Amino acid sequence: MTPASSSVSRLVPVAATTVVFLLGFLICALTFPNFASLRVVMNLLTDNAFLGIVAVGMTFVIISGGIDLSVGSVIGFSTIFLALAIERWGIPPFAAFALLLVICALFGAAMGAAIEFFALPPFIVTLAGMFLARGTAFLLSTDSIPITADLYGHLSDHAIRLSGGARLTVPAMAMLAVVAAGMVLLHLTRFGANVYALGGSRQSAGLMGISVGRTTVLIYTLSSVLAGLSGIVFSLYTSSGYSLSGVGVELDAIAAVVIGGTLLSGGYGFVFGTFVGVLIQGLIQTYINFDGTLSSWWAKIATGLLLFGFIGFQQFTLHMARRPRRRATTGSAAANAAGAAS
Amino acid sequence: MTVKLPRIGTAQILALAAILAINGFVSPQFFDIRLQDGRLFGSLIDVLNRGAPVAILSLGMVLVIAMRGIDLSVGAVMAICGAIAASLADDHSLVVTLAAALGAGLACGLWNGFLVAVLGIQPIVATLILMVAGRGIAQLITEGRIVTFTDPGLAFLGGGSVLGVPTPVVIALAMLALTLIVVRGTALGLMIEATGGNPRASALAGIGTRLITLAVYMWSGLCAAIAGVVAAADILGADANNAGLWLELDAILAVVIGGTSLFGGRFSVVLAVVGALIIQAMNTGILLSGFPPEMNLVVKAVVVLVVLLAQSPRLASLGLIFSRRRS
Amino acid sequence: GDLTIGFSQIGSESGWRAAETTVSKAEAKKRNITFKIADAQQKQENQIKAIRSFIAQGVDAIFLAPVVATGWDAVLKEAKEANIPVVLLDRDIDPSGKDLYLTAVTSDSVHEGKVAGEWLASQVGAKACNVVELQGTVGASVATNRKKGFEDGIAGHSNIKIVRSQTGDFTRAKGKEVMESFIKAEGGGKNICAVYAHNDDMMVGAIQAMKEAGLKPGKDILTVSIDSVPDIFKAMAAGEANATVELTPNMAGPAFDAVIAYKSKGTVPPKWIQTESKLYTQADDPMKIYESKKDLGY
Amino acid sequence: MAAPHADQPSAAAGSARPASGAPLLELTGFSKSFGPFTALDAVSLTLRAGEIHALLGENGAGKSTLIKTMTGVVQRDAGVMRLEGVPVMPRSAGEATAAGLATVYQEVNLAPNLTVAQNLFLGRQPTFLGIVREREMRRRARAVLADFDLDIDVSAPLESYSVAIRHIVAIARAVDQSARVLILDEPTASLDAHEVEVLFAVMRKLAARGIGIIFVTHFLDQVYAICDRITVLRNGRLAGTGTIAEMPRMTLVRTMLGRELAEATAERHERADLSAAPELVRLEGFGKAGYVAPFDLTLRRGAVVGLAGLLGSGRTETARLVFGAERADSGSATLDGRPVALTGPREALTLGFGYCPEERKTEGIVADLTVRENIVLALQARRGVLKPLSRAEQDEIAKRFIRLLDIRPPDPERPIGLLSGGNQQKALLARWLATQPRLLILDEPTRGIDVGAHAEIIALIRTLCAEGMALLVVSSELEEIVTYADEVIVLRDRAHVASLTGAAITVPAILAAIAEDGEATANAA
Ligand SMILES: Nc1ncnc2c1ncn2[C@@H]1O[C@H](COP(=O)(O)OP(=O)(O)OP(=O)(O)O)[C@@H](O)[C@H]1O
Ligand SMILES: Nc1ncnc2c1ncn2[C@@H]1O[C@H](COP(=O)(O)OP(=O)(O)OP(=O)(O)O)[C@@H](O)[C@H]1O
Ligand SMILES: [Mg+2]
Ligand SMILES: [Mg+2]
Repeated sequence: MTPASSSVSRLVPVAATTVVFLLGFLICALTFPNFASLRVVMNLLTDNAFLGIVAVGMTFVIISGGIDLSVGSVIGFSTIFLALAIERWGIPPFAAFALLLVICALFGAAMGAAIEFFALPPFIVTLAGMFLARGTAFLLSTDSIPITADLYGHLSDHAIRLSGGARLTVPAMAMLAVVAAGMVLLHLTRFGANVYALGGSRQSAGLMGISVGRTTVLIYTLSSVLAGLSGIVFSLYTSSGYSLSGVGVELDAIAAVVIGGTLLSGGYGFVFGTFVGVLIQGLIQTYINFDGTLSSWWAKIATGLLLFGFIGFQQFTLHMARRPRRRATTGSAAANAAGAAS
Repeated sequence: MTVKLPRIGTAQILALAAILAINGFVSPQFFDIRLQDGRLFGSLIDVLNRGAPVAILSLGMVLVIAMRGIDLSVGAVMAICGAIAASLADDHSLVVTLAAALGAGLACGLWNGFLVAVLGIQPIVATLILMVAGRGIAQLITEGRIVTFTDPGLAFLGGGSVLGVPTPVVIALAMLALTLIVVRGTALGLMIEATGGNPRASALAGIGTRLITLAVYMWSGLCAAIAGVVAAADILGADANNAGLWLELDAILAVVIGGTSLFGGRFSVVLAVVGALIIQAMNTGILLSGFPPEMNLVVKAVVVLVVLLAQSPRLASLGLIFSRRRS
Repeated sequence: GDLTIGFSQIGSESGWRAAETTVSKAEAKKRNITFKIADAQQKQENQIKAIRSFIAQGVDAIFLAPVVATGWDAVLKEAKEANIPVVLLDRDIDPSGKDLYLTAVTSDSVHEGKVAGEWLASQVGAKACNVVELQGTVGASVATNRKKGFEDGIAGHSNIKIVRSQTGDFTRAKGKEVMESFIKAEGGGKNICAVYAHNDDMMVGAIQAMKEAGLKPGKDILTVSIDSVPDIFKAMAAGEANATVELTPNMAGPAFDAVIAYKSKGTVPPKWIQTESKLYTQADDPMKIYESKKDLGY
Repeated sequence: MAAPHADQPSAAAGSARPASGAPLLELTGFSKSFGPFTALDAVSLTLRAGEIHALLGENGAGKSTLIKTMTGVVQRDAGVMRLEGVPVMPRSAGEATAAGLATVYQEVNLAPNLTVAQNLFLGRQPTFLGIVREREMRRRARAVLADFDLDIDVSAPLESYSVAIRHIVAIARAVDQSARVLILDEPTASLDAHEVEVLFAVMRKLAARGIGIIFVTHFLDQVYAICDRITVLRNGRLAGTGTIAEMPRMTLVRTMLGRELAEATAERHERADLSAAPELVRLEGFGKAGYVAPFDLTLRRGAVVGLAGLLGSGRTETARLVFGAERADSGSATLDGRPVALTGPREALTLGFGYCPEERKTEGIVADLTVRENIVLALQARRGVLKPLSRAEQDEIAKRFIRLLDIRPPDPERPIGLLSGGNQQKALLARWLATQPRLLILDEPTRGIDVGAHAEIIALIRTLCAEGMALLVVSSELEEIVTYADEVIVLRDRAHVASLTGAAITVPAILAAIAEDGEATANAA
């Protein structure tokens, strides 16, 4: 692997994922009438907005070599907290949002601190966080509570209407904004570089003078804040709060991140890849919904097979993408030799 | 084969003892044991009996994790194998039933191992595929219903007892012994620890890392199959929708509480089982306590954190400093 | 006619749910309807996604078995804008969405709990009775309602007390495990007079736990549960269970009829088509009911 | 690796620099124990401004530990450090850098997944409104590396470069932090002669600016080439300190070892008569597209073949192909005249091959496992899973090799990651010797190994050779290769370009072969 091509090669997984997504979309469009419409594309954005937002946070966590299992529960906690705060305690929506994000930030910081200062594995700390957030949500209320505040009505009506009944909704816009901001933060700032460095090797990062503790705390804070934001979006999406919302979202988010080409062992990955990973998952579900003939179990099996298909194809693309490059180096070596001989 | 329990396992064993003591406190009859229809009966036995499936799962999971892998599919594999066992039990001999169920577990493990070792897919996603699809397969077998059986042979595996000890406990102990023999009686343990610790170095040292990866996932599949059969035998039916649901998290938690790092390397089979018992002792304690169920998860979170903090090397060294200061 | 109807089903978490799906499919076939089922795996977001893709596909009607009561306004509004009638099956939604759906074919889960409670009250008379309760999944609206209904049913009978209540997650295995510890916590089961379970599956597990503890369910300890799945009738036939409240799996039948009438003749159905919550006891020839139910896909 | 020291400037070069008398950095009473083991015992050191100060000692003497306790990476038990008279006590690498102590640790500590430029400026990237100015950073990175004669793509990830380049980047990073004290822990271990020269030039420049430099190395030539003063550690204690004039070579070695060095190193051994030596392995047209051009290679019992060349010339690649760690896509191999397929390490192991890789940390040790387990690993792999070595056998093997190679501390149950770098290297050598290989492939076997051990390893190579083992050795130390090789193959640009045998094996001849330009070789071929 020559250095010049390896800087390009880092983009290969993302490119592979994108190609896979486009191919998948094409296949769906050929299979079902009504599929290739702006409406379906916009639905894909709106319906997966909350997942996209948490997945961006998860990307940071995973690149730093960690994992955050608590995000699904944090979404559940957020929606019920907002419902209670707005409906029962009479807090104005924006104040409730702010308060929620502060709580989430503290929660994430606490998890990050536990991971760093007690040298505990992130998997377990965030698993405890998962229990804690969901448990607290139950304690707040086990009912599902509608949110009737005007703001919610406004926001859900406030969509950019496109042709064919398609709408670019507020959740979709929020996700696109988070993805863009995540790309800037991860790829263009010092903090982002530190996240990668931590994923490369915590020990080295420490020896290079990075404050490992501070960065870890910040990463988990970011993840929890984004999970809180995702909770806000979820509550907008459903105009209600429910302690059981967001169950299992952490696994979907992790899968999206990994499908997007991020290495679970840390150090490598892109926010954009995660975004495509989220779309791929959405596409699989849309496919199954459009088909509509699959029984509950066949739907699960099909999800698994499609997941395998995507990942297998991605692996294959990666493999193929690496091969021609070797030939290219040989080619240039031969050219050099020829040049030298003449 | 030496089992070095003291020193390394102190934190875990103390944690287990503490939780049992708390259980005894919230429920005074906790330590009562009597014989009921030739079977030991009591809350302490419940902890062992109910903890058996997760303990068996953790025997496979601990090896997978020691190899730097993870197996999210064990819950779904439990469901598949339970479904197979329950649907065959009444029309076939126990041997055929078990062979089919365990064979299916091995096949699932082989699939996972193939994805990880041959295709090079990251373990968490590779096994996520079977986690999602596997439950579907199990439901396909049962068509979504709870398939019941009456075969006394299979029922014995869940509700029977050997010398008064419930069969699931006996099976778990036998599997523990078998795992110890396989892992510590051969060089497999060393090779797993080496591969998990540094896969590249181990491959260069001539260890067949690919084959071992396959074997370890198959072992995990086998353990999941046994756990699935035990779970089905326990309720005399296969509940494909719920059998083993989220148990993969419990199994991973048990392994980590048992001191094995998720980054691979050193592992302890015995302590993973202790971890499973810690989790079950906590669950049973919650049930006995009479707290409203809304509290369950909060209590669980607190206990998990306390157990982990007790193990944290950082806290231990802090404790050392304090004790030094005092002296 | 050549109707296409999309059904957003909650999932396949229990035998009852599987039966509902099977029966719905059979009912659709009877009426020659193209029936598309999307399984949401217990997640509201998946149900919303499914409804949106039904709208995008332009189906003629949408059936929705809502996993939770709230949060449907936006997506139902979209359906309304697209002129697609929505029928709720099995569970109702929050009142604010009343004008967003055509009709709801549901049972009343508070009522179910109440029927169970009243049956127990009639059985024990003035005798003191300690009840242990196996709740459904924490937070599930059915669990909350069945708990509330039961409490209503025994209200005014101060001799009946719920002494322990834990969640058994609607599953057999958890029902068994929870019952095991209830037995131990309540003096080996001597202090328990009755078990109330939010569904039959948990009760089947609890019955096993009682038997293994050397107790006689149905005699030493009364049982009452909800759903009426086939296996509980088997237990009733064996004298190990006392009562169950039926929740019919055929919600789709009346719904199809309502949609067909609406589409062809413009008949607007009533807002609520309530299904019956019938109580069955050992006196109802349980074996016969078992036979009639066992092939419905439970 | 070091060019012949006759070519080096004389010792006077160092003392000619202005070294002011006032101490810049003063360490007193540094102590550190790991459990019962005392790694440092009341060590003191004085560094003057503008001085290059050698910190020397055997493997495991405590050099790296001293450095880590200075910078706060490892908490010291006792000791005071004064920088220009002011006590400083950094608690982390970051604080140390802020206080003015820039350090390159022994195991290159960079983020391999980041680009070269990011590595150089991590934590201090040029930013505009919080956004890293990528182009500016690359420009500066190129400028910084230009000082080191390195012209590479700074936007490529660091891991795509060889160990040597990584090391240079680490040094450049430290140097660029404009510290007052620069600490370099074995920076030259993986550099070739040219790069060492470049590094020395930079060090001299910095010293002239008044920066104090602490320099750890096992190459005594380098000490006399560039250093002003020396501090020697032995078993965690201060064994001596003085100017280079006060410590001539023999005194220095005696101080380090605490005994006389058996003077085996310098002499050449009789070269085997290659044609008489029985052939073990013959490779024909062996190669892999884009990796190493096809080559022929014959390895004979009792003969050492050395591979020489610049960094990146394809020596490691050749070694990996022979072992099967990388699969050849052309050519054939025979062992004892019979055709064999070199398809992977496992096959190589069964054929009786052994391979000590160059990258100790990532490809060699399993850090969590004990020294014993690391030593028996390859032997156990060859026996197979079902035939475990009993604990007694393992203990015996471990003890034998710990004694034979003088691995320190001689505790087989210590996790190997806690050993000093040189001792890890010895344990790896033991891993392969335990398998009694017929062909042993060593990639940089003496890297990071102290003088005493160095001599021992070379002696060992000769013994193995005399016992009939075939050896293929990659080494950057030409002088060393000359002492034991029976044939030297020179590589350039991933192709074998020359082969020297018999009397032709001399350092100048090898250098000439390495330096020959492409045209000359083309003509020769
Ligand atoms: N974290 C640790 N725990 C226990 N022992 C340690 C630890 N770190 C170092 N040691 C021990 O301290 C001693 C000194 O090690 P150090 O790395 O300082 O040696 P060194 O002089 O740098 O050797 P080398 O030339 O081989 O790099 C060694 O015996 C090593 O095993
Ligand atoms: N000067 C250089 N410029 C750019 N890339 C280089 C340079 N030197 C080495 N490399 C890269 O480093 C990689 C690793 O080289 P490698 O270390 O395997 O070679 P080698 O011949 O074994 O040298 P050594 O053993 O001395 O390090 C090669 O892929 C090569 O592309
Ligand atoms: Mg050192
Ligand atoms: Mg090399």
